[in-house]
Amino acid sequence: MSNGSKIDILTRVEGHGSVELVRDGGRVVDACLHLSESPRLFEALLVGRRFDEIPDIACRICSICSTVHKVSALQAVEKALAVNISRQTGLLRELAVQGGQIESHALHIFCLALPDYLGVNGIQGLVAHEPEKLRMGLKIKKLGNLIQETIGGRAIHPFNLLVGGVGKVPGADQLLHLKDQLEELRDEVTASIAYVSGLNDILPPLSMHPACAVSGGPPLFGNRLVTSTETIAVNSAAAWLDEQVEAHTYAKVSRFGGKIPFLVGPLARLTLAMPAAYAHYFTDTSIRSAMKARVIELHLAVERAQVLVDLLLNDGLKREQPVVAIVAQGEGTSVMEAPRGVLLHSYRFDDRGVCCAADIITPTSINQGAIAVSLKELIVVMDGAEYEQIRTVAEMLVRCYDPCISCAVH
Amino acid sequence: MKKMRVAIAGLTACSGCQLALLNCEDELPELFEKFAFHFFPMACSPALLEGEYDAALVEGCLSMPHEKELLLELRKRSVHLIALGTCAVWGGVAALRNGEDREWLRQQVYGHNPVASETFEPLPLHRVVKVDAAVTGCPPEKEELLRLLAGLTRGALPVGIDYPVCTECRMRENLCLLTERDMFCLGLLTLGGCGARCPSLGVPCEGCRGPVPEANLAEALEIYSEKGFGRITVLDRLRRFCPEWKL
Amino acid sequence: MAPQYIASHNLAALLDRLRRYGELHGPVRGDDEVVRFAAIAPGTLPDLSALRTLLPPKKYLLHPQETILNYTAAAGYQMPAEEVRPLILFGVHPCDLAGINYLDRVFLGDAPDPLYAARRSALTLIGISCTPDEFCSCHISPSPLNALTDLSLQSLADGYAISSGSPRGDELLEGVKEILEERDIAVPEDTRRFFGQVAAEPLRQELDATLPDWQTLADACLGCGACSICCPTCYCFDVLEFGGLDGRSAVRLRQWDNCLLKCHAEVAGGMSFQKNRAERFRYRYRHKFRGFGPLQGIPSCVGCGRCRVVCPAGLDLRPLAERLDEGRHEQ
Amino acid sequence: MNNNVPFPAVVSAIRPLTVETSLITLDTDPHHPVAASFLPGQFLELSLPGVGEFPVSYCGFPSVDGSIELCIRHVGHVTTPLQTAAPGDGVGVRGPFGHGFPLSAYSGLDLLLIAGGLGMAPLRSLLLALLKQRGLCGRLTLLYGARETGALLFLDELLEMQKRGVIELQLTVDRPGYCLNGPPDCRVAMLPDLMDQLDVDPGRTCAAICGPPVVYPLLVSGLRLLGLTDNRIHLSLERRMKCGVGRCGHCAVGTRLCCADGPVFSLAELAGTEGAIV
Ligand SMILES: Cc1cc2nc3c(=O)[nH]c(=O)nc-3n(C[C@H](O)[C@H](O)[C@H](O)COP(=O)(O)OP(=O)(O)OC[C@H]3O[C@@H](n4cnc5c(N)ncnc54)[C@H](O)[C@@H]3O)c2cc1C
Ligand code: SF4
Ligand code: SF4
Ligand code: SF4
Repeated sequence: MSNGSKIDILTRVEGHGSVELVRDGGRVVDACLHLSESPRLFEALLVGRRFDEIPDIACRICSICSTVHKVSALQAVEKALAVNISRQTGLLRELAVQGGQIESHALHIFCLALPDYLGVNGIQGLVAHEPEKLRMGLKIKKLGNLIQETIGGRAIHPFNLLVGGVGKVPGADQLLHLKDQLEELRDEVTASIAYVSGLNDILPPLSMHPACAVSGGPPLFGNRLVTSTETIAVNSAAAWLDEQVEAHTYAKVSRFGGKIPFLVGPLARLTLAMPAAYAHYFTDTSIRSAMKARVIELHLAVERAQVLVDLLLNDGLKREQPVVAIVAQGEGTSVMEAPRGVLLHSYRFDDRGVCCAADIITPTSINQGAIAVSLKELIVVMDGAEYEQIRTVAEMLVRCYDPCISCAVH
Repeated sequence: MKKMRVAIAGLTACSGCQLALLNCEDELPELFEKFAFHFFPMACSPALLEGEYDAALVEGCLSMPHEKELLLELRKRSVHLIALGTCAVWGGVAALRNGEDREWLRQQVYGHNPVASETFEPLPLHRVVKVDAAVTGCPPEKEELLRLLAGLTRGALPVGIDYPVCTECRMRENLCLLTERDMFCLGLLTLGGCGARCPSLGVPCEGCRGPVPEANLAEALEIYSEKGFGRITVLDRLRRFCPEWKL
Repeated sequence: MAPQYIASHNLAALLDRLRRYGELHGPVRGDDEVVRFAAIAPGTLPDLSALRTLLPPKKYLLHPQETILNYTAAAGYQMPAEEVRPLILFGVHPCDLAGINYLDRVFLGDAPDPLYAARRSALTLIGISCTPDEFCSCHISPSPLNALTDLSLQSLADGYAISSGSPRGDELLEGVKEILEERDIAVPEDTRRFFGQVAAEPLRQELDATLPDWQTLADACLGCGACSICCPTCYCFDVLEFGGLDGRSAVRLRQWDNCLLKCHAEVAGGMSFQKNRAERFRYRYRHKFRGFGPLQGIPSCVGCGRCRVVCPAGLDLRPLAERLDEGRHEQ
Repeated sequence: MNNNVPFPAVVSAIRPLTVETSLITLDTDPHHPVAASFLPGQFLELSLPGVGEFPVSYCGFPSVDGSIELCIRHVGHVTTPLQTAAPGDGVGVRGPFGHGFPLSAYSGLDLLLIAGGLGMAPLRSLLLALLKQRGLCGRLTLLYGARETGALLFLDELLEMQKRGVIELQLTVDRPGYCLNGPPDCRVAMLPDLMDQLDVDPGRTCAAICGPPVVYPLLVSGLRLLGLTDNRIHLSLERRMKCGVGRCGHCAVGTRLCCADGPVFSLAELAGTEGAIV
């Protein structure tokens, strides 16, 4: 076999990327990750736009995470302009974000990743071999979308979430419908924890990366980053994440102390704050356990959504006009948890409320360093295995990180 | 019946149009039974461009040389090439600052490191290949995608829409946000088909479906300016989704 | 029969009794201040102060979009089995009643449209008098259209004169008689007087294409269609068919269309018989004020004023109509 | 008869006539008026399930066996998928609609038929009808023009009629095209030019025209020059149609409706109607 490398397009991930396996004779000696998404230059696009346009544009970074991008951007804008939202708006947003979490995790688990565990080639394989599991997954996914749509007006690029509030407050009947749907699917979601954690793992355990997550607010929300050793306040988060441009990737790179790649996302969130009830599912917390973390988070999200719906219903839904922002110079940063991990939006506005600087840091760009390291380790662990086998496992490994490359290269 | 061979590809975009299809949860199993998605990297492995396609659905605009190659390849192999979503049809959000120095924009993000220096000003698909049909929207409506696919199985392409968002907004008997509330609603100039999604919830149309045919920009500008929105503001807004709006 | 009287404070009781005859709808003011024909919730009163609803009652007879046929490979095309329930429209103004009369002439003509016919026969109309505002033109020119009702209410100082206009109305009156009073009342001249009158002279058929007005109107028109959507007598429709994914089923829809849209007269290949908006405006004018086919010569503008109210550009065909009608003698 | 619901019919044959035109034969209930009782110039609404419906002229003659001939140009949303229809495919038909050519008015007179392009379809129906009742009128002359020789429809049939001496035929094309064995005596000229060399007796001649709208003004002035009066000139108009029964509001010609009052009008009826002949 010739020397050289072969690039395979990554499939069943969001966005465009590839894994390059470098061969020397018959052996695979190296593996590299390429994020080949076309940059849209969002940070540059946003400059010059009025504050109320920022969330509408920024959510177009990514469809799967559009709700959380929108909410992040709203939070950053509101911070910059000192807008205080009502409790109802906060709860509604939180519910929408949980809806996004449910949709994204269900999509990943039941449509994109499950085929790896069942040895089929994608949704078409599931339709042929596991139609019932697929249908169940789709039901859960649909629920996530229903939540996002109920609050945001649309499952993708929700438009009903505005600076200072929401356009139309959903009706009690709509929330009661959500309540029923959540109740109806709760058992299935619980059952899927057992199903997913019982799936046969093909991946070897690999070294763990230091974890980082948002903390200090309701689930997925907060005002600081935490690692096992540090706490970073939101205003220093961007500096701490210290994104660097590197020649080999369109996505900027963050490393611990400039050197060590780290992990964000479901597994990082759970390792940093493991609910005791779920601890027994984790025999190891290397990246191959990410599927389990995701299904557990799916469960947590459904539970949290139920709580939120009840809170809203108990409070009684009120017609509210969005809080009017007073245009002023200002700067605001928001950190929160997207399905794939830490998401930061930061904006500066001039005295006309026009954006003069934007910074967006996304989970997959943070994770790309960890993915690259894991890939290299995998090659060592699997040394001697067939090229095809390595290829399959390498792709599966990347999928464990559920990369969202549109976000990473935005 | 023989399955139709369909390719679904994404160029410079957010994957939202593809996700809109994957969001057809109720119909998804049936879709995968009716269609052979031979090239659909987002949902199927492996992603190999092989043989011919009855249709290629392409999301996103073009901003990189490799995308041009992929698009030309898809055009060559497909009976119908369909532009999926606002980016593919009009340019979309990525084309927001078209007309400005691309290299300067790139440097705002990547500094002097020459990363992604091959990027060029985002183009809608029709600027490079012949497009047989278009489904606009950011994202498109699920219903439109399903109708498109159902039509393709019968050899039919979708019938174009020629009315603005206002038409559907009025049919839904909504309060007019522009005339009654002086809000900055772009429904007058924007292609309909979304059922006036946004104004129906009291949120002004942001123009996500691109220009309606025969848009009367001159008169609209008059009306907007009466409401306090100047020409530059209006054009800036319109260009959020379609860079080709001109005075 | 002499008009009967119902006191204002008995209105709620009247509505409750009417509910026994069908679903009761009337003008209702929404949270957003828009007045629409909608179900009158028990215990509430309709908004009788509003001069016009946003959409006219035609929405009940021709839905903005509706399925007219279902197709299955096994059964072919079939009309949808729509269950039409009795509907009572309360508080309909004379212009809207005349509008329904026009639609009746179009859809209940030689070969009645089955959907329309079914809904129409389930519809009970309860009219109410009103006072025109500056947008109305019902009181300006005579119209051969009739403002027919089953029951009609005439506002008086502290109540309404109520009278029947049909056997169904008689039945309703009978059913509510315990809350009616026999009173000797002088009914003020009502605003219906211009309906049901034939113009003395026929209208000139031809429209001068060179009038600058067409271009002036076209230049300001945004093509949004608000005018015809909100018009009580605009009924142009488009027909769309969508196949199911299964390959064996389909639905055929009809949807309100609008002669100011680009496609309205376009034929295959892109050729259009109304190429530009000025020509389309003339088409609209011709339809509104001259009538097509069997309704040629019957102007269908009932003067409700909605098109002027809703047009974002403030366009108005009335002054043109008045000018062109003055020319009728020159024919 | 309920003309709102398409009546089932089956494609029994589909024969390509040119690259973009086919002769489609449908099979339906022989007793249904859509097949049994129509006049040349009338039309029906043809439904392709799951795609849509469109108006199309009858191209044949009423049959006793329930077959309907249609000549269809595959140009748009519904007509294009129809090109790949196969015998046995189910379709729907509604009709007959509109007013056809006034056959009785032709009694005893000479008839001049002028067809442009696809306009041959309804005129073929008229020709077949007139040939069935050969004694009805006198001379039958057909002027027929198409874009190029390859686009001339029903050429074999027409040449055959010419050979049998039942019609006088004059053909023209806009450009010669690539057809090596073009029809004999085919001119390269615009359709109205054929009228230069006509010898007709205006006092006893009626004209029936169907063609693309652009040729109508020239044809009409040509016929008037020949001395024909407006009430003896009949033309079939085309407008966008959605229902066929005078309701959808798309097909008005002046204040008349093309579907219900036409599509065949006499020029006299259209006098002064703006936009009728464009
Ligand atoms: C009285 C009459 C007779 C006709 N006879 C024939 C014939 O014999 N053979 C033939 O090939 N064509 C005929 N046509 C034209 C034919 O109806 C159009 O080519 C056809 O409607 C195109 O439909 P489409 O959906 O494929 O095209 P699209 O361009 O996609 O049209 C969309 C819709 O527009 C309407 N429409 C488009 N073009 C026309 C048109 N020219 N006339 C009326 N409505 C139109 C139809 O409702 C159609 O469904 C006739 C038209 C009329 C009015
Ligand atoms: S709210 Fe917007 S879309 Fe609706 S009618 Fe008014 S301008 Fe048009
Ligand atoms: S209303 Fe406007 S912004 Fe909203 S979905 Fe429709 S076109 Fe897009
Ligand atoms: S409402 Fe006004 S702008 Fe809209 S179509 Fe009618 S005339 Fe034109």
